[in-house]
Amino acid sequence: MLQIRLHGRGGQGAVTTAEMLSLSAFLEGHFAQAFPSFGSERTGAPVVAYARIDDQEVRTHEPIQEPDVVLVQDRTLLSVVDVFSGLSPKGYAIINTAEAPEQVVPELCKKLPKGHVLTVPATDFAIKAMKMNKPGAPMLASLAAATGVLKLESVQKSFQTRYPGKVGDANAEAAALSYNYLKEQMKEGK
Amino acid sequence: MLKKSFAVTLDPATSLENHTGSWRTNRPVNVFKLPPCNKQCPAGENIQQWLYYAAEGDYETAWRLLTEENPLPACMGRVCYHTCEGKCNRGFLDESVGINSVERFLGDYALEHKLAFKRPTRDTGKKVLIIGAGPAGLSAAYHLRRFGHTVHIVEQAKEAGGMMRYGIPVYRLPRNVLDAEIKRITDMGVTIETGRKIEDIEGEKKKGGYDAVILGLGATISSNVDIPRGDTNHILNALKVLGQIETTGDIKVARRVAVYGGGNTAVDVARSLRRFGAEPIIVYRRNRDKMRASAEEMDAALAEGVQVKWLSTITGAEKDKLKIEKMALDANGYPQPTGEFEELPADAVVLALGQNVDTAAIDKVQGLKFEKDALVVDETTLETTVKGIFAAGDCATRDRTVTHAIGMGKNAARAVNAYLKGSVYKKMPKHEDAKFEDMHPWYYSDAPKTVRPELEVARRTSTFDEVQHGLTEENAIFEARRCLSCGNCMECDNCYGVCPDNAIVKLGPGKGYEFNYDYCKGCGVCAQECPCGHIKMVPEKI
Amino acid sequence: MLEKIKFYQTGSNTVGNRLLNPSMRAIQASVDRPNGLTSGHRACQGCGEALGARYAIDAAMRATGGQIMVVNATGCLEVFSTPYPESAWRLPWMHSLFGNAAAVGSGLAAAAQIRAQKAGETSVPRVIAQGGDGGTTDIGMGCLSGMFDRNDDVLYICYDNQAYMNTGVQRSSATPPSARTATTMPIGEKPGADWGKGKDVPLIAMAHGIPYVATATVADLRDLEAKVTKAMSFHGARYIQILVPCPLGWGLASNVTVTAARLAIETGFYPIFEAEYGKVTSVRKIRQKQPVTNFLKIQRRYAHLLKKNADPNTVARLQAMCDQNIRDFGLLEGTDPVAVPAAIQAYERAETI
Amino acid sequence: MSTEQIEGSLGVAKAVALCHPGVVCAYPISPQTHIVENLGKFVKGGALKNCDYLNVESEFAAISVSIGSSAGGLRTYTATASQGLLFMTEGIYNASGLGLPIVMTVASRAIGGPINIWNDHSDSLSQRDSGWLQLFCESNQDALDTHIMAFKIAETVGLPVMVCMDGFVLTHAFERLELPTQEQVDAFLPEYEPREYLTPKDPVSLGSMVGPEAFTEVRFLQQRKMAKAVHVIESVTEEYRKITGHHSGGLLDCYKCDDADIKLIIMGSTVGTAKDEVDRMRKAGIKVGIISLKAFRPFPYEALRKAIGDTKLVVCVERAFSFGGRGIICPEVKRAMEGTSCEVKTAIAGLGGRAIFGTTINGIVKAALDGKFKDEMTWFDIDSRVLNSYTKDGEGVTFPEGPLSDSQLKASVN
Repeated sequence: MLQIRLHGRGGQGAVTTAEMLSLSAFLEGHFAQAFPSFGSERTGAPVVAYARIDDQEVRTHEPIQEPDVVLVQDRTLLSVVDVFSGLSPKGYAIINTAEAPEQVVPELCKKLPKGHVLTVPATDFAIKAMKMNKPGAPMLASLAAATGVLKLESVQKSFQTRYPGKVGDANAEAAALSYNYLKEQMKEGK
Repeated sequence: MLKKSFAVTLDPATSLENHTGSWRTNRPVNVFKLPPCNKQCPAGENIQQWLYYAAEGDYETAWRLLTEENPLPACMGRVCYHTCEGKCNRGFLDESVGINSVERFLGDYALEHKLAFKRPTRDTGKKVLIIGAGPAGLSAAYHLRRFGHTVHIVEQAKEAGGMMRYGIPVYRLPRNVLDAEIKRITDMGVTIETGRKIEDIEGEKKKGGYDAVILGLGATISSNVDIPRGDTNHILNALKVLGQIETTGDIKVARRVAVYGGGNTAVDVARSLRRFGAEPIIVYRRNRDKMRASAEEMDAALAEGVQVKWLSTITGAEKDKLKIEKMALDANGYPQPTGEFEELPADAVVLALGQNVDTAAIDKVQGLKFEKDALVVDETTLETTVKGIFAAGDCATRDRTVTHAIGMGKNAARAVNAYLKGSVYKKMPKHEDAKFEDMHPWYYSDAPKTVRPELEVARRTSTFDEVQHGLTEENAIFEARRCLSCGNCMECDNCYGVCPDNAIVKLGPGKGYEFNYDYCKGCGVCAQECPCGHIKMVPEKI
Repeated sequence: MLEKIKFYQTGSNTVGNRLLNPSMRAIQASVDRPNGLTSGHRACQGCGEALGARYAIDAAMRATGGQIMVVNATGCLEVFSTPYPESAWRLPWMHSLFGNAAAVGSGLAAAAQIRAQKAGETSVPRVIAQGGDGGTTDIGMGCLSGMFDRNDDVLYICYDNQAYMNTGVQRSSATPPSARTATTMPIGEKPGADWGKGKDVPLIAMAHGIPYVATATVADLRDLEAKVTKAMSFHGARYIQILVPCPLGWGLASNVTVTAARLAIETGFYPIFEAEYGKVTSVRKIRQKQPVTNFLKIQRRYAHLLKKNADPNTVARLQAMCDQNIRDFGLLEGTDPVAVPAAIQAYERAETI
Repeated sequence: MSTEQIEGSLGVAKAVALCHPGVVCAYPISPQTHIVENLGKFVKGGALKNCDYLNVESEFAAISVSIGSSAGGLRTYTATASQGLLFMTEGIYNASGLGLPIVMTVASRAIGGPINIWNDHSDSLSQRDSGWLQLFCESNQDALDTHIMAFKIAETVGLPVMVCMDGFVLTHAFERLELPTQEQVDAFLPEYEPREYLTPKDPVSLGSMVGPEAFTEVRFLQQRKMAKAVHVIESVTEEYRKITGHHSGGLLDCYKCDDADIKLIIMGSTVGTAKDEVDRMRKAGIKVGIISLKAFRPFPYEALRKAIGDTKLVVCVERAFSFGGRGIICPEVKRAMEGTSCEVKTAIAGLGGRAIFGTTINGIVKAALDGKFKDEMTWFDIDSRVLNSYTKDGEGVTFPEGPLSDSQLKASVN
């Protein structure tokens, strides 16, 4: 079972990202689960969402304390929330930023295996493709690129299923930008 | 079918099992009260009841109910002084109901539609002699005939009608109306023999084989008073004047005529003379308040130009003037001489000071008591002091109006009927009075203003001037609908509607209502909201 | 509203009036009237509510050919009409709670509509929700307002007897000032119900802009029936408030229920009017104007106002309240209502603060 | 049968829509909102035909409208939670008293104050005596299926049903759900034929006042319906499982109970979390089983007694309790086990949204096996630091690190 924790701010679609994550996994024939940390937070406040992917029925409903992957949709959270709490020593962290991981989370880079801390300018891709700060699709695409647990096509299809038409296509485009960016980065071995 | 859950779901109208009548400590009952008009009517007419049908436009039924009591509605609708209207409870609301005008309308309606009285279904074989074909005699004859008796009237005058013909001016009672209503009585089989004066009452009874006699002699002799006078001044009596007008259709007395008296006859004379161009002035000892004449008649007379000299007695008469003494009313309302005198220009005087009974025939009957200008009669049976001889009308009362005479005639007929059957006539006990306080006047609509003035005119024309038309049907029905139905049901459905327990059963048109004591809780809303005061709450017996 | 009737002895003031053509007589005059609320119910002697309910329901049944279903709030009417094992109703009727009749009515109306729709029936039974003033103006206000808001096809009838009679005469927001109730006793410096309090629910209903609002009393049957009939000609939320005097609560002799209601009209104490889409469209004029004391003096709930040592100002204040109604609603012949009548005691509120 | 990855609320909404309710009526309260929002969308968009969706002004109105429409002969659905359920309370009791087969989702949530929007069972269990059937769901698939079964159970028994699903934890979770086809549902759930309803065609008076002369009998008959409901739940579940192949519903469900030394009795979404933990504990040699209690009302005394069998230790993991009393499930279980030597305890956990982790379950089981459940009721996952921050300064009372037993609580006030 793969457990993913998403951190974001209200209004950025973290919960939707988790949902799309589970949908992408579902489309690939996995069992998946996504749920928000249920709060009464309003726009702008830090929010957390969870997702699980497994090859059998996901029965547990506990919040994820020891994630395999942490997705940070907004780097400004790094100084406010202990986003990497409980992160598996073999886990992954993907942060939405244009800066290099070593510059953003040097400590973490030391803890995790090489290449497990990634940064991606997801917001830039989102704004480029959608004119909106909804970094969910590029973030999931980067997860796909980084871990291979999902295919880019599944991520794209999940958004296109949920938002048929222009919005879905724009998300798919942003996802592709992010996916290709990260693949490129990984090729370069950065 | 629904699967109803126990107790929570109930079938409709199951409450009918619950007889809430057991809650009652007072029960409503229908009371039948005597309306003031009926109570007042000297002819005993059931006015309210015939108005009820007239209000519905069922004139024939109304007329038939009316003529249960009074066979001369067209005449009465013209000449009755309708004291009933003075007692009408509607007077407390706005103005009393124009009963008389509706009566006239019904009478005229019957004439126009040639409605006839029903002949008796069987003859009793009993014979009754009636002396006098005035209103009392005609009324008695009619009622006796209805009972199936054979009736013969002997009248001394040339024609039947009595005072209706020889005392009441034609402008108040056209003779064709009178003739028609008399004919309707004779059509029932009553025979009238005119122009014969009976001198020997008992002999006539024996000779004719009559089982009973009713005296309807009237009061045919004008009262006289001694006025010192010069040779040339005319002093006439009222009956003579009116009689001459009736028989010749004309009279010439003088230009300036003083009519002396304060009764209806004085007014009739004055108004009649006015119609022949005279300038009559009524001289009366007392004032308007004390005047016996009908106020409406008096109003009409004044409107027509008749003058009045109040509080005056004539103490002397000369060729062209009268000597008048002024009077003053004492504490009891009686006129007292003041010693002040004045002169009144007048060419003639007509005495209208009342009438007396012609006692010539009466005096000959052994034991027939006559006191204070009237035959002594039993109050209920109107039987005189001689067995088998009854009396009605002016000869047996001081209350000398046509209406009264008609009522007495009816009573005498009933008493005679009882007498012929070997029993004694008893009057039915009367219902309690229908008082205005017992009613709920809010419910009665106001008469629309647009119709009202029309009605006023109509009401006046009905009693005043024959030259004018009577009530139109519209006005008659309107007037009838003004009746409050005091003390008796008019089927307004109020009780049926306002009962919170649906405990009143409506029986259908003409049948009224019934209390369903199974459910009536005795709240009394029906009694409170009955416009007529027809429902009374009485304590339940414990 | 009513056809102008020529002079017919009692005109349309009585229930039947045999002189009128049957079609012009009240529904209550008919021998085959529905009697929706029938005999054997356990209302007090002279109950105004029992009377008002039968009047209104019968009129609605007549208007719809019997296609009426009723939801009843808790209260006297409910208690006295359906104690197990006997129901006094002849039509489909239900009782749920005290404060929810309007909402249950909404649900029932929706059910009737959908059932008819599914069955392909064109005739849809109509719904009346009804309750006393407590169940309407107080505890039921939320549901009532919600039903108005949604413009659900429900006629709500409030039988207003101006206090909680079922529980023993406590004050409601429909209790008039100075009236004695068990919770506003005629003692102390300000005896009876407070001034400057209370709700004018007909005006509140009008403010919802619903198709039809009317007031009526048991003293003018023809007016009441015409209003119910008219209400049934509209679809959407409708509100009729009927003054139903309560012998127990008002301290009336059991026989003067209708008379008391009549005096409430004739004094201007209870303005009778109708409104469509928030605007007053007609007013029942006073026939014979009377001073408010004539209304007060037959009720023990006001006895303290007419005692020897009573403050005469209170009666004057009540008279002023009536006069205000008369002016605002144009209750006298030849006068017109103002555009927005003031809510009951609006002026008093300014003074009592 | 279609399989979708959707939010639990949407799954329930789709399940309800498959049942073709005539009226859906609700008032917004978290975490129930997504269900009715979706139903509103189905009605407005025409996907759900012959259905009226009413936006009402309160939960009190929502239950009242539901009472009206159910009494009017329509299949009726509503949903609420927490304060909303309490605001409905008067109508809740009324609906069952009138025997109206309304189906209502309770997206279980704590009751304030202090106001708390998160999941526990204090709202639904507050309605324990309301005369409604109360069915708890352990997963969204269970919730979806239970709603469909609920209509059939309600209409067969003539009582309303509360389908209790944990707020947020289930309602807001996206999971793989299998939806039966319309044909399957139609075969399972026929067109609604009301037992009694208001119609001018057969006028009745519904909701009479019943006095002392018959009230006990009315109640007895209502209790009899509950007794019948035990059988109906079983038979309806069996039928539904046969048609869909889903393993949902039932009075209760056992997980690895056969050889268990200790059994946990759990209601709701915690069951799934506990199952994973049980698997882990089993690997460690601890023989623990789970009884997922699905029907709380009617309470399946016999089925439970059978499910517990001769196990000597039972812990009820309870997400609500009775103030001044103890657990709410525990005494019922004790009744079921009366006359046996089975020990039944309560572990209080997961109040007001405090998450129940696998570790929580693990701790409960170990504490039980270690004989640490001295009292009937023990507070698990309680944070002594938070308590002490209040009681230490004020009263000089400090609590040791949790769990805290009932006797510790009592001792602290002596």
